[in-house]
Amino acid sequence: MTQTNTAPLARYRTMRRIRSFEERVGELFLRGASAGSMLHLSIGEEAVVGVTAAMTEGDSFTTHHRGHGVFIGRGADPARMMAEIAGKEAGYCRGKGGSMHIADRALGHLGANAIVGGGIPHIVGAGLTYRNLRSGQVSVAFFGDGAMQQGILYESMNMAALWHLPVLFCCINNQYGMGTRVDRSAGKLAFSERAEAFGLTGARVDGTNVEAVHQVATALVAGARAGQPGYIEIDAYRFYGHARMDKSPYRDPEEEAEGRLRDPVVTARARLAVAGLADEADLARIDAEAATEMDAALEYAVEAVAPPLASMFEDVYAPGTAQPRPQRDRLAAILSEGSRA
Amino acid sequence: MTQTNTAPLARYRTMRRIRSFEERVGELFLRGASAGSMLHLSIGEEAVVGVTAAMTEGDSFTTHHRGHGVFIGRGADPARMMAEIAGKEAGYCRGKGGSMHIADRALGHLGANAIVGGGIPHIVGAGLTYRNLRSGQVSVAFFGDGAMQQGILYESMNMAALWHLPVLFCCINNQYGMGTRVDRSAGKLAFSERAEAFGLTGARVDGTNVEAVHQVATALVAGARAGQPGYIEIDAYRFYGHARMDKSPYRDPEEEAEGRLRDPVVTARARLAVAGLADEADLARIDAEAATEMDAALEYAVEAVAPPLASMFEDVYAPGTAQPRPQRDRLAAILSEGSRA
Amino acid sequence: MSAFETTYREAIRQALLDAMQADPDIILIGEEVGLYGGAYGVTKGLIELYGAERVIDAPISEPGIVGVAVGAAMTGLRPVAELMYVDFVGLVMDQLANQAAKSRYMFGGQIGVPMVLRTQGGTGRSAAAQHSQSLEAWMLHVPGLRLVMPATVNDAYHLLREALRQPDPVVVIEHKGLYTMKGVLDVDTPDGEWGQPVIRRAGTDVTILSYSRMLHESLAAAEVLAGQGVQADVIDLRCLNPLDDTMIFESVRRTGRAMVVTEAALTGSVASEIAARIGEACFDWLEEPVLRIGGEDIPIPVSPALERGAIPSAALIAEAGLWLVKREAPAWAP
Amino acid sequence: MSAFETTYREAIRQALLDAMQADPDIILIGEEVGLYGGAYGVTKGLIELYGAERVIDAPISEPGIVGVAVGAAMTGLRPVAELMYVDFVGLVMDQLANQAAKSRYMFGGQIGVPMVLRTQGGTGRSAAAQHSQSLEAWMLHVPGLRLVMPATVNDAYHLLREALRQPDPVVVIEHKGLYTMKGVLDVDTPDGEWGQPVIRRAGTDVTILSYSRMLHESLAAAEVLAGQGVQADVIDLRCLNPLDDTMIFESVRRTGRAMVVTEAALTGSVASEIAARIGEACFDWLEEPVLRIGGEDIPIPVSPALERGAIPSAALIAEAGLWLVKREAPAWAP
Ligand SMILES: Cc1ncc(C[n+]2csc(CCOP(=O)(O)OP(=O)(O)O)c2C)c(N)n1
Ligand SMILES: Cc1ncc(C[n+]2csc(CCOP(=O)(O)OP(=O)(O)O)c2C)c(N)n1
Ligand SMILES: [Mg+2]
Ligand SMILES: [Mg+2]
Repeated sequence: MTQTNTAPLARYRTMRRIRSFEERVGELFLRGASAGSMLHLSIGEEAVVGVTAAMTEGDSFTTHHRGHGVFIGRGADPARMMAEIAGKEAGYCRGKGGSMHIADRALGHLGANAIVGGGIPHIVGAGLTYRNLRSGQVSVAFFGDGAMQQGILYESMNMAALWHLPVLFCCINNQYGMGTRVDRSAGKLAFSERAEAFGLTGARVDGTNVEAVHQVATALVAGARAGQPGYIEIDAYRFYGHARMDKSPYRDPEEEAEGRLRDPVVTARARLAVAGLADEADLARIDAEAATEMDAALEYAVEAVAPPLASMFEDVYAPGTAQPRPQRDRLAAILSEGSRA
Repeated sequence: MTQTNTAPLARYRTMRRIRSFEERVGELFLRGASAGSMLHLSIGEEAVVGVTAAMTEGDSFTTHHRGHGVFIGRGADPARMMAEIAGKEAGYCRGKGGSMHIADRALGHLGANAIVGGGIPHIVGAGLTYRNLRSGQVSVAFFGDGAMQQGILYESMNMAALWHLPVLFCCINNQYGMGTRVDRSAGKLAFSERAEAFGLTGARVDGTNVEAVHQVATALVAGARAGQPGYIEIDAYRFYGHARMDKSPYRDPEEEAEGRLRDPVVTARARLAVAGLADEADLARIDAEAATEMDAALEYAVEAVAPPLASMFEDVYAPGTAQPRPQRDRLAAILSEGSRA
Repeated sequence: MSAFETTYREAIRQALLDAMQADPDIILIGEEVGLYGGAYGVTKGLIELYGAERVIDAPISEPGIVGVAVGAAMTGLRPVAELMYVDFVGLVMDQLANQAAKSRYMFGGQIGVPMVLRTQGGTGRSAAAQHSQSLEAWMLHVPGLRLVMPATVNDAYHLLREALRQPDPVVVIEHKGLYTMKGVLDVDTPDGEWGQPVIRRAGTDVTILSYSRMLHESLAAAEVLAGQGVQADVIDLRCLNPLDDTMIFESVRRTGRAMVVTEAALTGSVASEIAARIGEACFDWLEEPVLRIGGEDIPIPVSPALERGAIPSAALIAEAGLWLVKREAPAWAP
Repeated sequence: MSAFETTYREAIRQALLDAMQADPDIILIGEEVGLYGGAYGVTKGLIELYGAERVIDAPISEPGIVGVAVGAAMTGLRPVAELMYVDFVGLVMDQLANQAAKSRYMFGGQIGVPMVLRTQGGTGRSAAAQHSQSLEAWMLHVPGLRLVMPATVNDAYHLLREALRQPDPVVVIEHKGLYTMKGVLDVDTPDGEWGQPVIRRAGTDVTILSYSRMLHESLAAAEVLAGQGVQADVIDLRCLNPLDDTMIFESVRRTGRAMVVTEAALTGSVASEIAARIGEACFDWLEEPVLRIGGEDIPIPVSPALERGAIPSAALIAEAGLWLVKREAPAWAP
């Protein structure tokens, strides 16, 4: 339940934790401990917490490849996340998925997806489940502006509207899909018009204002729960490169500098102080706690052990059903004198 | 060039020819001479002639599976069409494509398609060619209301708008996709809003009024030629079943009877008479000529010979390049004493 | 009473009926599965029985439909998504191979996708290049997916029932040419074990391996061969992914000769996989090369005569078999 | 001067440059091919040279992009569509297999689709299950398509140049692990004939057949084998569809032993097709079974150690080769 006094502070804390987490992911990479370099930081997009906070227990979601922030917003354990990003056995997915494929059934995370748009229809399917079971749950898809040009999004929107499903489409518009600014990828930028044309309730919100996002999201989630699916677009800016190796040479430095001024964490912090909901000491403590928590997550991930080699054959199919046959077993069966005699 | 006096009559003639052609396709099937039963008649959709007449020589197009009428509108030879539908060597595609895959490079027909939505992006590609070559041509995609729920349509619309391509999207909304009425497949029915949201100029026109269709199409084709892609929807009714075997048991007979009153051919005929552009004798002559022409096309197709068996290996790859190896040749090479000695 | 004669189509319908009756979480979703009753009539009447919430007529949005099924499966339903023609699988391979098949793995075992994708393929109706294909090889090559292709009325029922009990995604490919085929359905007794081939005819001279409609061409060929004194062991592969090859190897080691028959374009087909496995595991037992017989490496032409010519017939299988076993060359041999 | 050392990445870029210079109808279309210069830097600088009408940054709309390329190819351009990862091919298989590959056939030879689809695949970057696959087998199984996979710097150039002269659609799959590999590019002299394999190392005891990055593992294995007195004939398959098997058969008939190596999940792979063909055509010459060595039948895990373990290594190939040729079992043998 949203409490006018403490909730904004809680949201700030979550945003700060996301920011700190992402900074540690960068460090993990620099220390050579990440599984690969396909690490997409959500710095600048922390106002998504306005949406995650509008969801309740039992609601589910999918994310795109830049989904760390969303997951933390829904209650993720940063240590297990970081361990997954490091490809370790202790990670959320036993080191099989990594940054782009984190999931957690318990928290309703139906999966981050490395196919742009790939996870979007899954929430429509979840919505179908909730409708059929009359469970009152909502499912939310988080994706980027790039996914606005994937056809499957419109198929998903249409089905959601046609069947009045309890779902919300959340576009985190950070202005870029890799090196392509959104005006170079879309014929028309008023994306919420698209959503409306497909029968959704559409809205676009300033991504520096987590409370505004939260207000709109709360209404849309309620609408979705009542069978009117919605679309919310968070107008943000991608602070850094697309992935860890990208220095965004295709961006105008001036634009970039300006974009980074649109900082949802800094803005929220200032607003809390102005509104008298927290003083500098409170905020500094929150910041420090986040830093400590994420330092620990980083160390946990670095220390954690790699998955055993044989685990690669597990989880292809459910336990107790036919399992993949390791190549060496096959080769041995062919080549060992025994079977060829 | 449209001439106010003779053009409407010419359009009527084309519509009547389409109607007669489709009736003969039905006969071809009943005589057991069609290649299969996947025959989709465009009866009730003849006002599409308003669009085909707005195109000029050199313009290209693709159609869906219900494209006979469109092709006749663009000048097809009905005999070669009918022969193709019968799977004969003399057909447009040497008996390889059939009703759902008719094409004619000479007339700009880039292909009928049996994948709902499959041919739509091809006109965007054609538009890219015309833009790059500054050729002044336009390309038009014809498809049904069913394709409005295929994601590739929106990807295509977006690219067309983004790159200002000379293309037109023409939705022949006959209210049904197989047994599904359009209100059971779309969350919102004002499809031209979708097109507009993607940056196209959109319009919906009464499908019993070929002249109205022609007027709107002429403006949209001109706009497209100037770099503003368009969308036109023809509001029609599918008179008969989805394909030849379908008796539409899922349709309300009353609705069907009413729908068939919305007859574009009958309406056009009456309007011509009322406007004094033709008298009953003229119109009867046109009707009779169409009947005679299509009778001849039917007989031509029935008489035509089947393609030679060996032709199945041709046209997989271009002549002069590596060709598929017939199975018997391979088996013979393996099994004949010679090569195993 | 539990065994009766019916058609392949009705057997599938019965399986859906029985499964939906037993498990309220099963839903059907696909184009025309409801009011229309399915493009080939398989789901006729189900919407009247189970309502529009469980029998869902979907828009023409194949990628979306499969994606919706994935999400529904992840959250507790057991969807049967229908793809009207396997030819459209090119639209959904991402949702099938990257999403449905890999979720359990990527997510470290947390999230399974217990869904079934029903579809049908094959030639026989002059439906041309985009409505006549046999594309099972694409799905054979996807770890995490299961793939079954029933050839008999009884299997049409039981493989689907079993698919609906699996914790992982199963693709069921029916054959459009088999829907009207009659046979005995025994709802209590499957033709064989889930995941295993079945020997449909016992023989000692050559093993013929096939599945789906080609099983029947193979059985017809076996009759012809029997007339010439050649007894063929005819094996129905049924469950293609994962592929259990034990029974295959046993048979070939007995007969010393093998032919693998598929309706699909031969290159890169299921037949190639089977032949390669036999070549590895039965090398010392083989008297002759493992012969593959498949569709020509061409798109399917619409013209009926060409269409028939593009795929294997009982006659061709028998000719090749005689040549293989008795060194009797057919008329078309060089 | 026409031969110089460069990288695989630069060779591809050079091919695009030279081809675009020679043929104004060639356009590039794909995600990030312009300003960004390609996800792997292959198209860097081309938009500056040829402008945004010929180097087209496309929205993230893979099915649409390939469809646009098909239409452009039908009407006179020669598009090079880029799919950033072959893993996304599941989104475009309809446009590729049902449209690009079948148009010439369905339309009776009237309309060809002279387009190239460039993409890259393979493991090596801990990019996980949706960015590490080797999916060439799907395209092997599509009549009407051509498929090439360069393993060397010179082939990276020449196969692409030749693909851009073909009247039919060609898929070119590069390997992400090879972009930084150095080698000699001779722009006047291809490694071999278009459509044919190339013998990369001559030997007499065993034929090792592979392609793309696995060629290099195979060559490394051949070195190890040579140290043990086993001389391997190493063949680079290069052009997989259509597959010309003449040279393959010649080699295996000489050596009497064959191993086919692929990085892809083994079941249903290109290796299975090659093994099946050898089994048919070289039966009387084979001393030992045709051995397939491939990726495990699992999705690719993100963890680096697991990822490496999921695909063949030079060590494994050499071990299998020694076992095959000299009956020397490796340490892991039972
Ligand atoms: C289907 C697909 N196409 C392309 C890619 C490569 N890719 C990964 S992220 C990305 C940009 C996505 O942009 P956006 O959706 O705006 O998300 P952002 O990265 O900005 O958060 C691209 C093109 C992919 N992973 N999947
Ligand atoms: C991708 C794909 N999905 C489904 C089908 C099966 N199918 C053929 S026509 C049709 C209905 C199409 O409806 P619409 O687009 O309105 O065209 P109409 O038949 O009404 O002219 C369907 C579902 C198909 N051919 N292709
Ligand atoms: Mg973005
Ligand atoms: Mg329709």
